[in-house]
Amino acid sequence: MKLARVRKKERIGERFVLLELEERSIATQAQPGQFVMVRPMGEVYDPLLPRPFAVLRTEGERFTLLFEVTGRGTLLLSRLEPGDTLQVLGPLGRGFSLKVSSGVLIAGGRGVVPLVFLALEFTKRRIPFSFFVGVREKKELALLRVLDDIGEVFWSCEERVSGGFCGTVLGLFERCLDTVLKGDVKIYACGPEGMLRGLAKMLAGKEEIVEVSLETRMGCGFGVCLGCAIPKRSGGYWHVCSDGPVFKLSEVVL
Amino acid sequence: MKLARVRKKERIGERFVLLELEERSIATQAQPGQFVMVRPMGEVYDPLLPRPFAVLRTEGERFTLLFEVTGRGTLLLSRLEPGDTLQVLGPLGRGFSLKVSSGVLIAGGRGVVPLVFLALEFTKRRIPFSFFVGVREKKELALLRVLDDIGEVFWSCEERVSGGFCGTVLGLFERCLDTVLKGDVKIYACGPEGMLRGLAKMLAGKEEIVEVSLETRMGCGFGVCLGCAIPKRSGGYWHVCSDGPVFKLSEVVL
Amino acid sequence: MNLSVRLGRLTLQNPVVLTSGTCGYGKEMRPYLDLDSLGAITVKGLSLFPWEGNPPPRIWETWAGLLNSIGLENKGLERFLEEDLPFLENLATCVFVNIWGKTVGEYVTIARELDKVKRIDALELNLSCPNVERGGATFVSDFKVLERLVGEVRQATGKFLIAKLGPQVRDWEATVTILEREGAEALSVTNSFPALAVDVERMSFVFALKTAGLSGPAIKPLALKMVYDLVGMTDLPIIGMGGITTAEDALEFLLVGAKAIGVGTANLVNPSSAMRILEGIKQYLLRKDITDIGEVIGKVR
Amino acid sequence: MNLSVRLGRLTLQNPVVLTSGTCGYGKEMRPYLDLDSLGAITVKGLSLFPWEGNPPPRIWETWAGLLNSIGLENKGLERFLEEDLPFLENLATCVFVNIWGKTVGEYVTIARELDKVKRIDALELNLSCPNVERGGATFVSDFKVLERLVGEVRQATGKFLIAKLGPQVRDWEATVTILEREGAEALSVTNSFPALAVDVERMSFVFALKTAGLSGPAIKPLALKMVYDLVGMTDLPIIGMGGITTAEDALEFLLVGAKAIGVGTANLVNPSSAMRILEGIKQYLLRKDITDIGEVIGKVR
Ligand SMILES: Cc1cc2nc3c(=O)[nH]c(=O)nc-3n(C[C@H](O)[C@H](O)[C@H](O)COP(=O)(O)OP(=O)(O)OC[C@H]3O[C@@H](n4cnc5c(N)ncnc54)[C@H](O)[C@@H]3O)c2cc1C
Ligand SMILES: Cc1cc2nc3c(=O)[nH]c(=O)nc-3n(C[C@H](O)[C@H](O)[C@H](O)COP(=O)(O)OP(=O)(O)OC[C@H]3O[C@@H](n4cnc5c(N)ncnc54)[C@H](O)[C@@H]3O)c2cc1C
Ligand SMILES: Cc1cc2nc3c(=O)[nH]c(=O)nc-3n(C[C@H](O)[C@H](O)[C@H](O)COP(=O)(O)O)c2cc1C
Ligand SMILES: Cc1cc2nc3c(=O)[nH]c(=O)nc-3n(C[C@H](O)[C@H](O)[C@H](O)COP(=O)(O)O)c2cc1C
Ligand code: FES
Ligand code: FES
Repeated sequence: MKLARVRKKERIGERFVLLELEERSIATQAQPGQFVMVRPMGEVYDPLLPRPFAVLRTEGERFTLLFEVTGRGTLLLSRLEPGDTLQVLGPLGRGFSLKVSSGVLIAGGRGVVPLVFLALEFTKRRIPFSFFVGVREKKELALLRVLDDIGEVFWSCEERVSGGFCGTVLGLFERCLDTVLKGDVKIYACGPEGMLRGLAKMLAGKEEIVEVSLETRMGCGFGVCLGCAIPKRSGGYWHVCSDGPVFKLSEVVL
Repeated sequence: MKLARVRKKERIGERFVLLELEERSIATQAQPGQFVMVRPMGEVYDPLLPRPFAVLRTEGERFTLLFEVTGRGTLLLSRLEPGDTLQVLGPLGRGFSLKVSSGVLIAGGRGVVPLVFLALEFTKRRIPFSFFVGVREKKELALLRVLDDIGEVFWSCEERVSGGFCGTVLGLFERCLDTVLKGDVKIYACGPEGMLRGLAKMLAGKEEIVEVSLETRMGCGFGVCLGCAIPKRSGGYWHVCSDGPVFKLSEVVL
Repeated sequence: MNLSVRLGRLTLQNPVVLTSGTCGYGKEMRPYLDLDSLGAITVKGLSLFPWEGNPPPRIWETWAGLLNSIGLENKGLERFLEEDLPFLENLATCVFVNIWGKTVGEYVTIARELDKVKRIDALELNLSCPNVERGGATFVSDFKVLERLVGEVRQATGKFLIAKLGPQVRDWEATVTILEREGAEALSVTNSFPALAVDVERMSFVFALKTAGLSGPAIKPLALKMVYDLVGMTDLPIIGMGGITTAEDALEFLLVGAKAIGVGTANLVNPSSAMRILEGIKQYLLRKDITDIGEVIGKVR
Repeated sequence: MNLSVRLGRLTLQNPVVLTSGTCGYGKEMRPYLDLDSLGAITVKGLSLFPWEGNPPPRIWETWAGLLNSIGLENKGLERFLEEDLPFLENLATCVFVNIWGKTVGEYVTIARELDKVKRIDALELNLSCPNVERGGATFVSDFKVLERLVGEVRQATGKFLIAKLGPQVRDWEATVTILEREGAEALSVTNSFPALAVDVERMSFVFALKTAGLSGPAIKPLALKMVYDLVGMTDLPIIGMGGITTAEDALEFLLVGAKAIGVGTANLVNPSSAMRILEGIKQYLLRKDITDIGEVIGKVR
């Protein structure tokens, strides 16, 4: 593992933390959709395993993570302050395919992370895209802040709020289906299982042009433990850390 | 356990760290020679057990610890910064007896900690005392800093340095034996086993007037696990956390 | 919300029990938690005569675990009755006394003596200690001896009788059959695991007796399996223990069928652990909208 | 400084071995450590035919431990020879192949096939997996079967033969006697410990098969005792493993008599663990002014 130093820390809403980390090789090599494995402390073996996190963006020798505090590992990470160091491994996994003439990005909650990186890459490459983001609760709207430097974003919230669409991101997306699904377009999605299943239903038949980034529990993150299995359409299992985390919808069973 | 907040942190030399902690009940109740049990993090169970540390001094709602980084627990503690909180239990154990008309304090290395507290108490009570401190290496001389607000201190170092006695603290003490051992005097000592054994030899016959503060591995620190046993002179075992850590030399086998 | 659990003829106000050797004789815990709020307290293993225990070092920390070689030190029956019973008399919670002996005879005698003490709600037999008449093999490792031990203790006392087992048990089915037949009314599982530590710097074993007992968070997944397997073998109520550190740990044991749970090493890590665990169990029941803890017990089989 | 150790007729350049299932087929580790600097690498458990393994979830974290229910997924002999052997051919360190089968016949056939592969230095028999001809009991739990299995594999290959054991062994003395007689040349101890986890929020077992294998730092003091006891029972060289995470852990196993040590879960925690451990062992020898690692092995008995 490599040592990365925390350069910036930001709390986003109540449940999210953004960490800007300095580690050259990851910052310069990471592609949209790839992830890193992170351990808060070297000499401590509880929690034991590193935790997987997608890369939000890179800049020079720095890369940024955005995570939700959901358990002990993320709790410890949320306590790190600028100047602290942590152990990182990566970049890991297979990212999103970038060979398209236009893209549709659909994110649910923290699923926004890898898609922000993708959107920034598309902007660089002048590939047009539309970005849909959905959150459950008002307070998660804080997440939208990381989308500031990304052109227009359509967002939804399941709680009633002004400015955005009230409902799920799929509900929002459905309304624009025909307008966005034209020509050589790819759809990129990341979010809770329920949302991805709904999307799969909605896009039945189009599985070839849909890429989803998936989460599973991971052991190693680099392909040795076979702990991150998910069922293949064709039978048998994929390993999310090495075959993914990005898959064509046609390859997986959600 | 109670939560204490780190108010001040100071590195003393290469191996020592001083933490000023805010926790009212301990600060107001601790007596010289008593100790506290400390855990750096609540939700993490490696390292598992709290670590025992003597109290260096108290002031208002704050008390101070001074520890040597010797392993994983103290390493984690050494990473705490002002504002961080930790778990503390105490004050624990039986401290030094304060009913004397004069005292001689003999400290080796980190053994200085409980004796500093004692010296400050003696000063308050206008009980005259002489303070002998010995360190092995030059770099440990940084420890003398915590003795600044204590009148005169005789110190020794096993490496050659200017200003102090070159040799062990016992060598230094021996030279002053007759001058200091007069009238109703008690001798208080804390330091490495070797030093305490040497002292015991030197003061054979005087065991009744010598109090030593001892270290053992501890489980609970408050008398339930019976893990901190040391042999009694009379056979059987003392429990350092509840019967000590301060014992009359006449009570223990070193 | 009903938190009380029934262990055969004995009812605990809630399933949280302090395990033997990790809560002294009760007194020592008083500053840190309200003993009366717990289901029961099990006092340090008691023998007929005072016992010195093992030479230091007696404890050693391992990864998320604790090795102990206390060697059953205790003050013996007489001083217990004199110095500690009075405090226990005034408790409003159940009092279990963990007992052991070097011979079957010693078990029987101390059981008979404690039978006279009204305040004591149950006797817990530590069956994982060495039998001097059998060259130090544990009492569970010889079925004939086990049978005699439990049978004769049963004759000697009318108290609720708990048998405490550990990894030394080789044939669980057979052992449980004997315990049921000889009149044990509940099982405490598990005692600590025989383990080893070497002091690399000193190039020697850490403990004078070489092996010591492993306890604490590290052993939880092993203890949980032992309890799960055992629940499938017997109708005797089981007090599940081994590494329980959080409310979630405790709930795992209850869900697989333990009727009560023991908090041990966690008391050393933080003396108010047991109350935090009880609090966490209540929170869980509220969150899950469950009104009777009975609905949790054995729900996952 | 001499770091090489002899396991019978096989010599390792140093005692650090990567254990099966935690280092893939070698390739995957290349970015993180120099395989050629280690004593040996043991590839993922291989079977005659491809095997899917268990449904997710396959791993779960416990206190300083890892529960796994991978279910021996592997690509099977044919693809291994085609896809992975070429990389292994170019390694300068020893290559162990861990093999398993659903029947004695499968063990024998894969052993015979691998016997033809010059590059492979040793075969490690995973004896802790279910025997379908015996209703899924592990191969170690039936002496007759064990005898046949090892004996026939011995006939099928001239390779250095390692038997890998775990806590499923009930009678170590008897098991070791059989293994010695049937021609095993070394023992790997220990495999992971059968354990259990419950998902408290979902109120269900974490794993489809309920139980899973516990590994990682948590089990070290238990594994160390197993190895210590075993060293006293046999002259077969032992590769000690179970929770080894630091150089100190590794040295504990060597000091009680293990000839080599296996690094498993630590590879997942940090893929360069094995090199850090090897480095730490060197530091220790320097500090202690020991020129031959042989002086450390078995020094604490
Ligand atoms: C490829 C990938 C990318 C991810 N990217 C992000 C991200 O950008 N931002 C973010 O907030 N989260 C992300 N996650 C989820 C994140 O890894 C988990 O939330 C985190 O591991 C939880 O750890 P914990 O210790 O706080 O929770 P615990 O529940 O205490 O963790 C216990 C164990 O479960 C595992 N675990 C728990 N939940 C998950 C989960 N949903 N996915 C994988 N492992 C889990 C942990 O790794 C650990 O091994 C990603 C997961 C994967 C697989
Ligand atoms: C009553 C008492 C007062 C103490 N006061 C001080 C003090 O003021 N300043 C200071 O620097 N140190 C003090 N010590 C020693 C201090 O507790 C140990 O240095 C510390 O616990 C080491 O923990 P570690 O995790 O860094 O070392 P590790 O070796 O990693 O600790 C592993 C285990 O060994 C125990 N342990 C290791 N060394 C000792 C030791 N010498 N004494 C007791 N337990 C030990 C630890 O508590 C832990 O359980 C005191 C000890 C006792 C018993
Ligand atoms: C320091 C210590 C002392 C113990 N003493 C006893 C004892 O006297 N009698 C007994 O039956 N069990 C004793 N035990 C075992 C515990 O009661 C408990 O069964 C075991 O530690 C597993 O639970 P835990 O992991 O929660 O500690 C002791 C455990 C520890 C750590
Ligand atoms: C994810 C994983 C997969 C494993 N796969 C195998 C295997 O295929 N064959 C085998 O004999 N042991 C297997 N093991 C057991 C390890 O090789 C090792 O014996 C055990 O984990 C104890 O060592 P450790 O605590 O250092 O991991 C596996 C362990 C883990 C964690
Ligand atoms: S996480 Fe280990 S193989 Fe994917
Ligand atoms: S440390 Fe537990 S009794 Fe002293």
